[in-house]
Parts: sequence; C-alpha cells; structure tokens
Amino acid sequence: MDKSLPPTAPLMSWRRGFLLGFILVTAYCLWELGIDFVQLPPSASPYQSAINFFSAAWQPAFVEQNPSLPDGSPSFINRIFGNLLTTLRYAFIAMSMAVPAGLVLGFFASRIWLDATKHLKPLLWANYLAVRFITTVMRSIHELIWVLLFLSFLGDSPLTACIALAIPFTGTLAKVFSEIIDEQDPASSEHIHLAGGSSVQAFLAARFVIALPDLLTYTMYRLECAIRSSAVLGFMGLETIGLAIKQSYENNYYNEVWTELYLLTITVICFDVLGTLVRKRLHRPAPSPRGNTATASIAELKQARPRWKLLPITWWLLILGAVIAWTVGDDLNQYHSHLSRWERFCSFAKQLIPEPVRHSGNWNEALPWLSELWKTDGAQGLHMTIIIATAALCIASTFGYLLAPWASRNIANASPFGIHQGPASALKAFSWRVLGFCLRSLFTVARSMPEYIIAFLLIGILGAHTWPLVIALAIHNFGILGRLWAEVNENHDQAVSRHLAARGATRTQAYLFGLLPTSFNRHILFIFYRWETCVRESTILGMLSISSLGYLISRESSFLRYDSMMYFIGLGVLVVFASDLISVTLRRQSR
Amino acid sequence: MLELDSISLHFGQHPALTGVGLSIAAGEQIALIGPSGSGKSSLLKLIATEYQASSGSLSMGGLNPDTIDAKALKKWRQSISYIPQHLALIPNLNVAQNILLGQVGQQSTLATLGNLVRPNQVQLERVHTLLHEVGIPEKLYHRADTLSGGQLQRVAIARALYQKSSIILADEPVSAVDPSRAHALLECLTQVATEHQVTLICSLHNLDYAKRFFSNMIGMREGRVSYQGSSEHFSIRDFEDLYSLQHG
Amino acid sequence: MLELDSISLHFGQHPALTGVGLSIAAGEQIALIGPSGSGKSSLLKLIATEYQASSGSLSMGGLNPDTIDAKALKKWRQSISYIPQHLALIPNLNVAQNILLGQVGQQSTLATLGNLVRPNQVQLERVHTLLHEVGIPEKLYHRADTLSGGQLQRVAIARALYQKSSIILADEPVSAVDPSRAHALLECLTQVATEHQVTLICSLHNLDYAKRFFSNMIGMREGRVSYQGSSEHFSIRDFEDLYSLQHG
Amino acid sequence: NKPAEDAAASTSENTPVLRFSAIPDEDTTAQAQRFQPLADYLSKALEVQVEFVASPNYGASVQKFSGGDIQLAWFGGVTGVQARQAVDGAQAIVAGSADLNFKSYFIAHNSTGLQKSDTFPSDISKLKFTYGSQNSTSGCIMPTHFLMEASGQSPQAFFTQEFGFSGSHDKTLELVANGTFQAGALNFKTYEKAVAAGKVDPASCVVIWETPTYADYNMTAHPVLNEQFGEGFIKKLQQALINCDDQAALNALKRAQLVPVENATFDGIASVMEKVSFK
Ligand SMILES: Nc1ncnc2c1ncn2[C@@H]1O[C@H](COP(=O)(O)OP(=O)(O)OP(=O)(O)O)[C@@H](O)[C@H]1O
Ligand SMILES: Nc1ncnc2c1ncn2[C@@H]1O[C@H](COP(=O)(O)OP(=O)(O)OP(=O)(O)O)[C@@H](O)[C@H]1O
Ligand SMILES: [Mg+2]
Ligand SMILES: [Mg+2]
Repeated sequence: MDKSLPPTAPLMSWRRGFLLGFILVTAYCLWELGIDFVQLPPSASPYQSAINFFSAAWQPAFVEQNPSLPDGSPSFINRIFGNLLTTLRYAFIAMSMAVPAGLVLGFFASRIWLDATKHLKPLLWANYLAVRFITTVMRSIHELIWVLLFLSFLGDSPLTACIALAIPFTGTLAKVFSEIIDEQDPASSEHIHLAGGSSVQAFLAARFVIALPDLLTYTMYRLECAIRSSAVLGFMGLETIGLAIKQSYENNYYNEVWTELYLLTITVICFDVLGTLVRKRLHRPAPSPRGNTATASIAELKQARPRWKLLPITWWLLILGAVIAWTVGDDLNQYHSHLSRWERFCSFAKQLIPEPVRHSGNWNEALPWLSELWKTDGAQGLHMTIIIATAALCIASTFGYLLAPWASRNIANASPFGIHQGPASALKAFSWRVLGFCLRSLFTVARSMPEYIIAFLLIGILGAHTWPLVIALAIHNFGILGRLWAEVNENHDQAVSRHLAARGATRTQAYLFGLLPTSFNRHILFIFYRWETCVRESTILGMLSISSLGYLISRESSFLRYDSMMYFIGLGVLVVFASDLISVTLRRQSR
Repeated sequence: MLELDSISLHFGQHPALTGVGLSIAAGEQIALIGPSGSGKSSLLKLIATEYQASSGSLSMGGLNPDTIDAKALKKWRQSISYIPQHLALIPNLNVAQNILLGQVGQQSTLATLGNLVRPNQVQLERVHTLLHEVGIPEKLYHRADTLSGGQLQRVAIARALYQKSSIILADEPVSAVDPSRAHALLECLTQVATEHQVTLICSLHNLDYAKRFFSNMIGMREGRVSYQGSSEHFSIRDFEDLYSLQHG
Repeated sequence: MLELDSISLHFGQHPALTGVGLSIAAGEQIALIGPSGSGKSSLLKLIATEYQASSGSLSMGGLNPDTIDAKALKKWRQSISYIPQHLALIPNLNVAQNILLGQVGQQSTLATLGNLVRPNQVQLERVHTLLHEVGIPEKLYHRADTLSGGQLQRVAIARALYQKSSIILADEPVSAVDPSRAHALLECLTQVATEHQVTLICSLHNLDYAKRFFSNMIGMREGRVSYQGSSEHFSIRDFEDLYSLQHG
Repeated sequence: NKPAEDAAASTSENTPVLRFSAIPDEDTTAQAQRFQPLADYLSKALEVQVEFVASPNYGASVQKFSGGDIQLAWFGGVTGVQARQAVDGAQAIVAGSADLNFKSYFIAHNSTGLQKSDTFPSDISKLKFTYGSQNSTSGCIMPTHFLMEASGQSPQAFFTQEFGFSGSHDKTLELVANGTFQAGALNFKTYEKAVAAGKVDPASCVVIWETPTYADYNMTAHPVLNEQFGEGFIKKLQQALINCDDQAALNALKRAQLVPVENATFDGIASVMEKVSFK
C-alpha cells in the first residue's frame, strides 16, 4: 500500500492571488500618495472646523438660521419636513423606474445565459457584452452629469431629475443583481434545465427564488441611496433634504445641518429596520399551515396555505408608496420652454461635437484634439483617479472587512449562528447586541454623512492635499461596504458555521472557516462595485486642483466646454468597464 | 431504446467513465450498482444530459443529444425525470412548489410562475396524492429546509414522478429512508414504471433492494461496466469482483 | 455517561422529540434506528449541542451543556465529534483542508489559518492515513465539490476521526457507500471506539449493519424512544412496531 | 357652456408664465421662501403670472436659461456672460448699484506675515491658496484674471502647491481664518460682513490686496419674453425692477436699489473669460 503523500497542493489559488494582489495594490497606492498624512501650514488650528461643526451636534436648529428671510415664511421645521417628503417622493419615483429596469437588464447581464444553448453562443456573448457595456455607461456617469445632459433636452421638470437619478441606479442594480444571481448555487437551476425547462424558467423558478433575500437586501439599500443622492434633484429646483444639507453647510449653518442629518439618518434607519424585518421573514420557515394537511380535502388544503402578514403588507405599502409618489402632488412632467425638446437636443448635441470639428466640420480634426486632451490632462487625470479610488477602497475594505462580521446579527449575538454558548448572562447577551448595534450605527453614520462634509473637515485637520479626499471617500465607502457585507453574512447558508461552532470553534473561527470560504465571491463582488462608485464619486474631488477626472469634469462643465467634459467622462466609462471585466473574470475563477 | 457507445468522460485527466457501452430497451428496469466513486452518478448525469461525453456517443430512439437542435433537446429532457443524488431542491420554497417544478419543462414560463404563486386545484390534488404515496402529506406547505434527510429525498422522488416522463433516472433514491419506506418507494417506482412502460435506471448501494425490485443489474467499477446481467445470476464471486476494496 | 431526561424539542408547534429519556454509558456503542422523520437527526443534533431542548435536560458526567459556562461548554463540544447527515463540508476547500478543520475547536484561530494555508507534515500525514482508512487517499488535494456522494461522506467521517474525541455521533454515515465500503467504515468506527473507549452513537437505516456492528439499539418513532435494548433481541414484531408505515 | 369651458382650459394651458431663478450671494438656503416677495411684486407690477424656480448653482441656472425653462435670472458676472452667449438676444437689464463696482479681496492668515499692499501680492505663490467655487466671478474668475495679468502665468504655473476650491465664499474665509489654507480670494462683501458681525478678526485674517473694481451680478432677460408677453415687455420688466420700492422684494436680492445695465456693461468680464484658463 502506497502511504507516501501525494505532491503538495499548489500554493497559489485565485483566492490567494486576489488577496496578494490586494495587498500589492494597497502598497502601491500608499507609495504613490506618500505617507505624510498631515501637511498643514504652520500655525494652522486644525481642529477648529471640526469643533465648530461637531459642537453644533448638541444643538440642532429648530428655526431658520438664515437671517434674510421675509417675515411670515413657513417655519424651518415645516420646510425641512417638506424637503424630506419631496425627497421620499422622488426617491420612490426613481426607484420604481430603476428596479424593474435593473431587473430586466440584470437578467440579460447575467453570465448564466452564456452556457444556455450551444448554437446561440455568439449571439449570447454579443448580448452579454453589449448589456454589460450599456449598464457600465449608465452607472459610470454621475447623477449630476446625467441631470446636466437631461436638463438640456428634457427641460427642468421633476421627471427629468427622476430619470437622471434612475439611470445610474438602473446600471448599478443591473450589475449587482446579475452578479448576485451568478453567485447562487447552480444545482437547482441545473436540475430544472434537465427537466426540460428553459433557461428563463430555470432562472425564475430556482436562481431568482434562492437569491431573493440578497436581491431584496440590495434593493432596500439602493432605496436608501436614492434618498441620500437626492441633492441632485436640486438641479431641477426641487428643494430636497440633500440640497438643504448642502446649502446649510455652505452657509455655515451647522445647527441646521445637524437637524437635517438627524432627520436623514432616522429615515434611513427606518428603511433599514423594515428591510431587516423582511429578511428575517424570508429566512425563517413559514408559519405552520393551519389544520392537518394529511387528511384535509383539497379545498381545505388551499385554505390551509400558510400566510405571512408582514410580507404582503410591506409589498403593498411599497407599491402604494410608489403609486402615490407618481400621482399625488405637483405635476411630474412639466414643460415650460418655448423650444421643442428636439430643438434643445440638437443644440446641446452640437456642443458635444469636438470643438475643431464643430467649426470646420471636418472629423479628421477630432484625432489631434483627442490626443492633445490626453496629453495635457487626460492621462494624468486618469492615473490620479485610479490611485485615489483604489487607495480609498483598499482602506475602506480593510476596515470594513474587519468590522463587518461583528455587525452581522447572526454573529454579534450571544449565540453566534444560533449555537448557544453557555448560559448567557444577560449582560453578555446585551453587550453583544450593543456591539452589533453600535457597529451598524457606525456604518449608518459613516454613509449618511455626505462625503464633501467629511472631506472638508479632514482638509481642516490634515491640510489641503490628496489624503483627506482619499480618507473621506474611504469613510463613506466603509459605511456602505460594512453594511452590505454584514448582510451577506446574514443571508448566507449557515450550516457549516453552525457545525463548526457546535464543535467548539469560536465565533471568529466559525465565521472565518465556515462562512467566509463560500461567501468570498459575494464579498469581492461588492469591492468592485464600490471601486466603480469611487471612480464616479471623484467629482467631489473637484475641491482641490488635483487633476483627477472629477476635477477635470467639473472644470470643463463650469466653463461650458461640454465636448471635453464628455471626453473625460468617456475615460471614466472605460476604466469602469475594465474593472467590470476584471471582476467578472476573478469571480468566475475563484469559485 | 437508449444506446451508449464506448462513452468516456474525463474531468481534467481524471477518467470518471471509460469506454462504457450499453443498450437499454424501452420499459426496462435496471439497477445500477458498484462501489462508491465508480461512476454511477456520472453515468446518470450523462444520460440526463447534465454532462457531455468526452468521447463516444449517446442516443435514444436514434437521436443524439449532442447533435440535435435545441427544440429536440428540450423534448429529450422533458422525457427524462432525474432524481440527483444531491436532490437539487430549492430550500426556500415549500414542498408543493418544489414538486410542481417537476413539470417546468412542459409549461410556459408564465404558467410556472403562476403555479408557484397560486397552484390550481387539480395540480395541488396531484401533488397531494404523490405526497401521500411517499408518506409525507402533512409536509405539503413546509419549507424544504425544515425537512429531515429522508423526507427531502421523498420530495425529490415525488417531483420526478410529477414530471410524467418515459425514462426515470434515480440516483440512490432511497439511501436516506428506513427499510419499510424504502420498500414502499421502490415498489411505487417500479409499479409506475411497469404501468406506464417507463424505463427505470436506479443506482443502488443496497443489493437486497437491487435484487428484489430489479431483474437486471449493471455493475460499474472504476468507470467501466464490469457486470451486466440478471440479478438472479449475480453471484458471490461477482460481488467480490465488483466490490473488493482497492485501498485501506 | 450521557444522560437525557424527558427531553422534548419543538419547532413552532411541531414536536420533533417528545419526552426522550436515555442513559448511555461511556464507551457504549449504540445504533439509532427508526423511520424517516422520527427524530434521529434531531436527537443527535441535540447531543451535539446544535439544538437546545425545549424542555427536559441533557447531561454528561453530571454537566449540563445548558447551564455550564462557556469554557466548560467548549470542552464538552471538543469532546464530541459529529458527522451531520448533510455533512457540512466546505465545497470550495480541498479534502485535506476540510479534514483539518475537524480540530478547529482545539486550535487557536491563527493556527487553523496557518493549517489551511500550509499544513505541517505531521498533520498532513495523519490526514493522509485517515484518508487511506476511508479509501480515498488519492483525493487529498481535490476540492470537495468534485467528489462523489460516497466520497464526500467519507471525508466527513475522516474529519470526525481527526478530531480525536470521546464521543462520536454519526448520522447515517454510510448511507451513500457500497456494502463493502460500509462494512470497512463501520468496522473502522467501532474499532476506534473500542480502542479509545469512545462512546459511539450511530444512526442507521440499514438494520443489517446495525445488528452486525452494534450490540445495542435505540429505536425511535414519532419523536419518542420506542425500542431500547440489545440488537439480538430485536424481533420481527419490534421491527413492525417501529417501522409500520403511517401513511400511504 | 361647453365652448366657454374649453376656452378657459385652453387659456389656462397657454397662459405664459414668467419663470425666474435667482441665487443670493449669501444666505443661500430656503430660496423659495426668500424670493416669493419678488415674484409677488413682479406679478403685481406686470400683471402676468410669475413663478420662482430654485437652482442650486449658477451652472444649473445657465442651463435652464439657455433651454428656455426660465426667462429671467439673476446671474453672477461670469455666468451672466455665459448665458447671454448661449442665447442670442438675451439682455442684461438691471444690477444692484454696488454690483457695477464690485471687487474681490485677497486675504492671508497673519502667520504668513503678509501686509496689505497696493500691488498684486506675488508672495502668495508659495502659499496654500484657495478659491471659492469654480464658476464664481468674484471668488475665482476675476482673482485669476488679476493674477494672470500680474504674473503672466496660469494659476497652475504660478502656485507652487496645489490650490483649492472651497466651494463658497464663507468656506474660503473659514479655511483661511483657521489656517488650513494660508491665503485665498473672495467676494469683498462676505468679508466685510463677517468682520462686522465679529466672526472674523481682521488682524488674524488680513486683507492683503483689493482687486480693481469690475461689474458683477445682474439680472438677465430672455428674448422670448417679448414674444410671449408682447413686444416691449422686457422694457416694461426693466422699468418695473428699476422702479421697485417694495422693500420685501428688494430684500430678497439684498440690494437697496436696482439700476439699468446693458450687455456692454459686462464686456470687460467677457474678455477676461476668454483669457482666463486653468490649464
Ligand atoms: N466535477 C468533477 N470533477 C472532478 N472529478 C469528478 C467530478 N465529478 C465526479 N468526479 C470523480 O469521478 C469519479 C466518479 O464519480 P461519481 O459521482 O460518478 O461516482 P459514484 O459512482 O456516483 O459514487 P457514489 O456511489 O459515491 O456516489 C469520482 O472519483 C469523482 O471524484
Ligand atoms: N428546522 C426544522 N424546522 C421545522 N421542523 C423540523 C426542523 N428540523 C426537523 N424538523 C422536523 O422534525 C422531524 C424530525 O426530523 P429529523 O431530521 O430528526 O428526522 P430523522 O429521524 O433524522 O429522519 P431521516 O431518517 O429522514 O433523516 C421531521 O418531521 C422534520 O420535518
Ligand atoms: Mg453517486
Ligand atoms: Mg436524519
């Protein structure tokens, strides 16, 4: 009998490769940015801005701080609640467009079709790449830019703003939906195939059903994002809570800012709680059917079907909310201009033509124009954007990854994974709950605090250079990744973790070895998704003249040079598309 | 008529099946036996068209699933029920919904969705009857992930029967149930097969069951067919040839 | 000494166990039998402390896992190996890594992590020996999701043995392997148990195995212990009492 | 009475509405409340329906103006020029009397040791410097213009460190006052007001240079107004604004009085904009 050991297992796997790559990339970014975090001029008082800002936290305003308002205008509280309602209304409208569209596009952007039928392969590949590219374009352009483009040919009706919000959201939903669907265990859908079911049936009846908790979690999170992104709607003259925060902040009305932030955070938490309840329901077995189904007649059987009250109530409420949002209140599709939409579109489109071509009508002149832009600003902007986005993401994901398990309700709990750990003293049980709650609140606060405020405060503390911007992006993304990861942990199959925990593994071990190996792919899915958003969010980097794409885009748009603005946007789209392909490949390989 | 002609199946360099040639008449009922890892599941998956042979060819009624068009392939698949060893049930659907999905191949997408949301009377009654047959009528509306090992297996059997096909491939369908229940289930399967002229290929580790319920047996070892013949003639010698341990 | 005192376990209103009282001496080897859905797995999960009893109490050497402190509980858990019916293996780790995780309760997190990345020679050799014993030494570095049903089951057995415990709970550990292999595996399990004075509780559907390898049996039906005694005295009458079908 | 109803419906549909937008140069929150009195005044004076449209920044106003979504807007010097370049025939009609002699301050933190001078303070080239928002006339474009005139270099070449865009005049002042940036440029009014209110100590946040004066804020009208409300309407509008003595309406703009201007008033800025560049 041969007892010698077989040759050793290969040391590198895709998963380890990814981790190694991650470390290398982080190191490179740190090296590029340099590690002198503080670059303040002498005699700066670094904490002054932060103290001013945070000391107002205890005194949220209840009256307008603006001294120039006429007598008899509505009270501050009225205005803010009005703003919140407006925000909710338009967030619902935007989401009610984005979710169906995202589902349909996500359906087509999924890899699962590629294996469907042999002779359709080229067609399916073409469809796959095309849909992925379209969704990339949709989401790699910031809402603010979409609003700018749409304003130019749809007019300043609220509907325009909602569409502008819905488009990048659709792109993101499509990407994340498709990838969540790809990450599900294929056994059940494969079985449906083998029973002769079509790919669509296999998708709807198996994959979709299994993925439902994840899809829901993500949709609820997106609704929250829609509420937070509402400042964009201000472009159309809608005074939303996001715009209120921005303006109060710019005027140094910090007490107002805090009232608005509190209101926003509470709203976000409400949706969070609703999402949690729904997910709890989806994970828990249905209530027992009434009566004995063994002996019942069929009519009784139908009666005996178990019913959940919470789920239908939630669905109907959300649908009702969307219907009300569409129908009640100001007219959505107002149009006031004397120009027809087509005329506006043409005149705006003309401005997108490269300048030399616009004057000479000769497209040969586009090429030197392009290469000139690339040489003067493009190359450096692209480089800087990638460095900033990557550095921010590496920091965010390192901290997020360390903390996310302790924010997951199934782990931060006296009985991790439902495996009891001795008679839990009330104090211990309570402490775990508090820890989980605090971390989740930390995530909520980190992502509800607008990035530009964080960046501004950090510039005060660290000085005006790249790091404050990187850290601001990192803090914001930390809050988002932490939440998304914690929920992946909650939604994941717990069987192996339960087994390990019941064999004496600690909480950490049960997580690391039971849950992490199989959920790894779903974790990195969100890293790439956030990286893309970092590239997009670099518009906030316009605060400093560091030549990132964000700075270039905002510079060109404020000088109304839409042709070169589109050029820099295009560069961003390409980066995001590349990252999308990397993400798809990596996840496929590290199954 | 199911024909396998010197079929091989490789995973990387690892051969799971080597030169398998078989011909199985319509309506035949065969037990598939052999040591663990000998390729029984691989063979069944191949017939179920989950895997494609690395070489050799498979055909049924003259049609080869590797060459026919999508429509014919769909037909082929509809005509085969398959109970996989890992069951492939959907944990967060209830038992009734899981069983209703047995007919997904025969239905339009819309009808499938409708069934999942609100099954009609007739279908529900059939599902319930099947559940009675496999002995868990009380689990009709329970979620699949709350069932015991043997109960899950029975849901998978019910789903296969619900499909109404001309071939049933069953991969260890009774490994997780007790002897009485196993007898009842195998009786049910063979009876359905006899009544409706269904070809039944059933992999089994329990030789008693194989001998009792099946007149013919195919024995596999290391990816090859090493015994083929009637159950009665399966001797101790044959047993040893087939099962003698390779390691340990 | 393992003591169960009128234990009940409910899922919602559904009772999975009702008034189970048992006392099992250290080193005893017992087969757990009973119809599918009778509560065998639930009972084993309860002893493995994966579930907590709704009422009644469980104790070992006078210690009750529900009342002892976390440290003692960890000890208790380390002293029990458990082969769950659904195996709980990690599909995208290889066989060696899965087996090494058997000792996760005895190790620090860092040590476990190190083991997964680069196991040391001694451990690897033990894993390899265990794999020899269960008959799949060649699968050492194969990913768990490329294994056959029976091979997976054997990995779970090897993992339980790797843990070195004083109680082994095995839930249908040989349901997916062929008769020769099942014999070899049960022999191995009982031999380890005898050699190291390990208590072995093994749920089995195959009564031949139960009778052959275990001198004592516990029969469950509808969540209650309905037979308890030596295997020899298990009569046809007892069989019928235990297994007669309730439905269908 | 069916036709009558139809007529009513069609008139209500076709009745043109004068939509205007304005962003105050300070206290920018609650715009709708703030500008309601001005809308009311215009509506009464001109006997047309007037509606205020909020905008978060001048860029959005320019976009809406050029698309015809609004027909009247209060712009900064630069954005006014942009708007009039985008719409043929658009006319600057009124401005505040002080807006014609507007100026920016260059300020510095006292730790830099810089003192008020009469010439452009070239020493700031080595300092951390911040502008306000990117298309602000007094917070960015005009200071850059004077900087380029004095140094002959673009800001990128002139400053040895990266410079910032604080986003608003208030923020520029705050950042320089607490030393995060060592110098900055802003609207003189914001500075004066903060000093008067005691929010900033003029000794620690020193004005080191006052720019020459230039024309800044103005109200610009879209030519379509004459088509929609009848020939001569823009003239009427200009007159209504100049004659405005409704204190509440004037308060909205924080101007004591409005004076007539024409496009040529802003030729200076237009030529500056062609030269200023951040490349
Ligand atoms: N996807 C795969 N990749 C690599 N090897 C595989 C794969 N599937 C099966 N194998 C190998 O092929 C061989 C045959 O597997 P198969 O599942 O057909 O065995 P089996 O006869 O069904 O065994 P059991 O009775 O244990 O279920 C095994 O050695 C298995 O490890
Ligand atoms: N999580 C759960 N929620 C609700 N019911 C459950 C749950 N787990 C088990 N049950 C029910 O409890 C009963 C006993 O289940 P158990 O798994 O113990 O049976 P078993 O004896 O192991 O059966 P088998 O031999 O089929 O594995 C079954 O009717 C099962 O449906
Ligand atoms: Mg198998
Ligand atoms: Mg069981």
